[in-house]
Amino acid sequence: MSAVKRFLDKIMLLDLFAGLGITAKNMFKKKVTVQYPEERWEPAHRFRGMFRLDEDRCIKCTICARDCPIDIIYIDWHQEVNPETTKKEKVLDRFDIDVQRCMFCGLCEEGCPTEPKSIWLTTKTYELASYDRWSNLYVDMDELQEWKVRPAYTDQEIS
Amino acid sequence: MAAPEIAALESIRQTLGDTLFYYGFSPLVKIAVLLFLGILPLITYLVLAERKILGYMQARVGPNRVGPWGILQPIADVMKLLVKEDTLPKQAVKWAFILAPCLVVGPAFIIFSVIPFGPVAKPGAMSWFITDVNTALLFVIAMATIGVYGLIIGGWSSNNKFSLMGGLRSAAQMISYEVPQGLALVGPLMLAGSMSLVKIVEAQSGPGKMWFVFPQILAFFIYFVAGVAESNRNPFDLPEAESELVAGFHTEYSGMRFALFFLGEYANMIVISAVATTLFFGGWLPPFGDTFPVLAVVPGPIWFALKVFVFLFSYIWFRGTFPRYRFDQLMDLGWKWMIPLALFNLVLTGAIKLIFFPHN
Amino acid sequence: MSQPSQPVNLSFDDSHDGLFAKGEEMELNFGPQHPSTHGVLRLKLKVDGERIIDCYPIIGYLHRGTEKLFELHPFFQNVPHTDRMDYVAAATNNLAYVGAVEKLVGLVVPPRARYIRTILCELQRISSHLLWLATHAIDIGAMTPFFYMFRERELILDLFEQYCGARLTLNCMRPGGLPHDLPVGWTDKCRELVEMFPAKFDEYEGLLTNNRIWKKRTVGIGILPPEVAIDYGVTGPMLRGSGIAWDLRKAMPYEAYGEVEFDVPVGKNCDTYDRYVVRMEEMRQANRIIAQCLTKLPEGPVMAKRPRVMKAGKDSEVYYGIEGPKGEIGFYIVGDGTPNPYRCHVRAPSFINLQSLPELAKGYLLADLVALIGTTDIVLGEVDR
Amino acid sequence: MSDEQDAKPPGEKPAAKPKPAHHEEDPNKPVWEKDPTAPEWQDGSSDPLAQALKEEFGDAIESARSFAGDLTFQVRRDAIAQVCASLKTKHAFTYLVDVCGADYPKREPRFDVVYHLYSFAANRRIRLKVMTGEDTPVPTVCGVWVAANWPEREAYDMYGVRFEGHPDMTRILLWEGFNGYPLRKDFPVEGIDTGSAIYPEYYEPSAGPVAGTGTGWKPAKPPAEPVEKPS
Repeated sequence: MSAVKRFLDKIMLLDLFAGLGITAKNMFKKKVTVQYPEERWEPAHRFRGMFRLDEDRCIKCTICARDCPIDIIYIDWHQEVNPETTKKEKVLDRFDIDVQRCMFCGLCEEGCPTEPKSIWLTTKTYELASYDRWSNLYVDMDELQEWKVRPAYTDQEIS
Repeated sequence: MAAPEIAALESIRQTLGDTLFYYGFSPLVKIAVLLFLGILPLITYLVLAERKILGYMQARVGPNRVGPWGILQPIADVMKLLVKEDTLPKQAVKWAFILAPCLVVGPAFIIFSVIPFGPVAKPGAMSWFITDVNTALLFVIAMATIGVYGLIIGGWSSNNKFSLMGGLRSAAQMISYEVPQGLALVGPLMLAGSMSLVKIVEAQSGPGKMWFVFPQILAFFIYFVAGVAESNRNPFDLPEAESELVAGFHTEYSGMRFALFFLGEYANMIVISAVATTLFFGGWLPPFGDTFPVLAVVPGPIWFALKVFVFLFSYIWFRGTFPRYRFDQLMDLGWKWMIPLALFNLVLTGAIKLIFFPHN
Repeated sequence: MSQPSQPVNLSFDDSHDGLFAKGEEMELNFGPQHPSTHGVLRLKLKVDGERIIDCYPIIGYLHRGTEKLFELHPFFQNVPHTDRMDYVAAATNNLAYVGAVEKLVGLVVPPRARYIRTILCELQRISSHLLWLATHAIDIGAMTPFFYMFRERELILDLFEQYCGARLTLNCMRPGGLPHDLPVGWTDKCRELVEMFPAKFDEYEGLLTNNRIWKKRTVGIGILPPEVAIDYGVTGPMLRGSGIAWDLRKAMPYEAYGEVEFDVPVGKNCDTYDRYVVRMEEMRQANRIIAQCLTKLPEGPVMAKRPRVMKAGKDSEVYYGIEGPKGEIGFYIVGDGTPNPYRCHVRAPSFINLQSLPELAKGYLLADLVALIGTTDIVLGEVDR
Repeated sequence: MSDEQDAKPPGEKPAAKPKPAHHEEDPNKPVWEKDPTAPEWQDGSSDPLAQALKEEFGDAIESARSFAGDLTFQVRRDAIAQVCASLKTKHAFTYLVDVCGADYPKREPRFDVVYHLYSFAANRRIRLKVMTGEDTPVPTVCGVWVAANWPEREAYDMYGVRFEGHPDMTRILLWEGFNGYPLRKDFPVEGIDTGSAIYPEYYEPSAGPVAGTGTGWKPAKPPAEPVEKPS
């Protein structure tokens, strides 16, 4: 019986029609395409996007720079006396991140001892494409702090 | 539907005289109209339709950026292909390399000259076909065969091993599938008793007649499968087989020459669909014979187009669903299944016709 | 374990002898830039028409010296580097590496971390197998499965993103545990996915498993008898496709695998189709494991107590292997008392499995070669490291 | 969206913050909250396998130790192929997991070749180690397991350890003509000048791309000044 059924299946091309049925059914299913510039995909809360730095919280311990597997965080600081509190304080001279080579592993954020973190990657930014690597993907202290969402390029920006 | 009976045409006929009008002016006008208003837009939009349909089958939306719903996409594609650099490999055999795309496109277009898109005209008007040859079926087979030479020559002249393999595969495919295709066409031929495509369509209408797909379901099946193979479409797209042979015979082609191959492939699809419609699905005839006279209100050419579209859709559907055969399996299928089945069908049809309708 | 429903003609060579008369041999360079070499694999082929007489893989186009990199960084900094070896299965790479470090240092992982690791690894296995099947199918010419599988793979990647913030290069494990606990609501989403998957697997199988063209292209192609498979050291679905029910998850249970139930599917005919069936079944089993882990998921910490700077003992060495989606992925780590590994060697399953490709491919046709590259399931990032 | 950007980072505290250290360990504490205890080398010569091998090969088995449960045999270089053959045929170690090299430049001979074997029957993994120098080839085990072919080539490629009797002793990941063996400890991380070694027709000897000039994986030192940005 099963042999007959198998033979009939073979003759009737049921296997092929089953496949055709699946593709036909999928024609009417919901499409998953995200129409990118108009619709944007919203990253998860923990998304490791672009860096942000909070200079006030930073205690200049340079653990993030040491924890970075590819050494792209460059920190210089000096000590100076705060005129208000007359206490010695560490002041950042330089906090640069060379995002060109960054692999967004998040170890810098994980190593940061302050609570909440002074450097973190959860900026939900993924539009980091740029026309010039050095000017756009080498971010310094000010840029790290004032980082807003880097807007997707518009027609005006290209021209 | 009545053929275009326009007063202007009548006056032209009177000016030119019957001979010049029917054998000179009228075919030229039809060719021009068919080519530039019919086939070429159809092909370009077939590409779009294919991408759209495949997209919808594959959980995405297909091209939708150029114009609303992407309807200007084909124009952008054509522009791109026209302005792209047309590379000519240094070690290619130049004349053959240039000739090959023409050999693919030309015959595919020529076949349209014998396909009846609509009924024969009443006297004094243009018919819905360019010409009605009484050996049209042979003509179709002969022309379809030439197209394959383009692939072989293109594959060979590129001086690329992958191209050569693609060319050889298409040669093997042609040899394996021309035969069952030809044999399958003999079935309707026997039923109609004529090689003229117009006569074959007419033989499917009238009381007690039916579309040849019903008595000739086997022949139709063989013809269509062989046709898919002939036009190098999935699951028989071995000569291109992008995952195996990079791009097969047109690996080295670019720009407009590549576009010609592309054009040829889609023209072939339309040809196969049109011939299948003509031979098996009653050409321009409305479905259900005379049972529903209301269907006859729709003009014949529209019925023809609808049927062709159904075939084209199934082409695309196959592409969206099936894996690819291996070339020896493809030839197995051709020689071990299709040809015996086609021969069997032939004998059966002949015997039935001889025994039951000896005078038909 | 389902079996192919029709008997297989094992004597491929004999049945086609007449068709392929001996002709002139030709050398064909297949790759490194070729649509179906899955990266930058280059094969020097000797072909007779389309029949492959000899096949010599040339690799190294993606060599990045990962093992040298490992030696330069402290243990915990190396985890992101492991992501980049088998970049479609980062979680299992992470686990193999951190497992080796834990074995070296003597860390014990809390139970919640063990369960979460198991869930992550099995999700990764499904996503890796989905990617494998997608590319395998597109190699054989079926275009649509690719998109369906990517559709579902995206959902898994979304889960990864919600967990650790990255979709592909996860960096989601640390020696001693996990960097984060699961976010709120993650388990519900994961459970939804797990409930959805069986229907999706059926859909894929509907497109391929019984399809006669798919069967023609895979049944009886690339036969790797069990003894040859062992001799070549192939592991993972390749080995199980050859009928050897060996799975490190069963043989040497790690993480939570000892506490969940699952079956090890094996093939019978040692061919490409069997390996396909094995991998399909493995996805179902992975789904089953995830469901069990979600039910059993204990509460508690996800990170063991560990020193800030982890140092291996002087003159210590371990080998730790786990069952990755592609086979046994193992790390051989030598410690010398410093925070860096002195030597870190990766036993890359793709590298070892690829070695058997010439054996598989000999005598088959060029069209089969792409199916065979697909069935070995290589990732060149891991082959070349 | 920008509001979220400016918000404080989500407070994802690691669930398991190490508790403040106590002077005395609480015995009821779960094992993962105690300090890790690193495994130690143990003598493995009492293992039946070690005894059997010792009996068969005598001095060729220089030592049998175990670390973290892995039995490790130090095998004399010239005997490795026979030991492997015996392990495969008599002790059912049918699966060669891996072969790799290791470099100890301070030691003489400086290289180790490490073999990992697995037995399906005993569900057991063991390790064999062979010491070798740059000029002393190691007998290949390709004849025992075909699987050894590529890993041995890799060891040759990375360390310059030669394998005697290997069917195809060529470089595998790097190209023929690469100058040096990159996993040796004395190989510079930033790379070497490979210009003339690879393209003698283009470069004079010792000319060509210079190592560590920014094309390597890491600049020799961080940019001294913050990069000037075009405004």
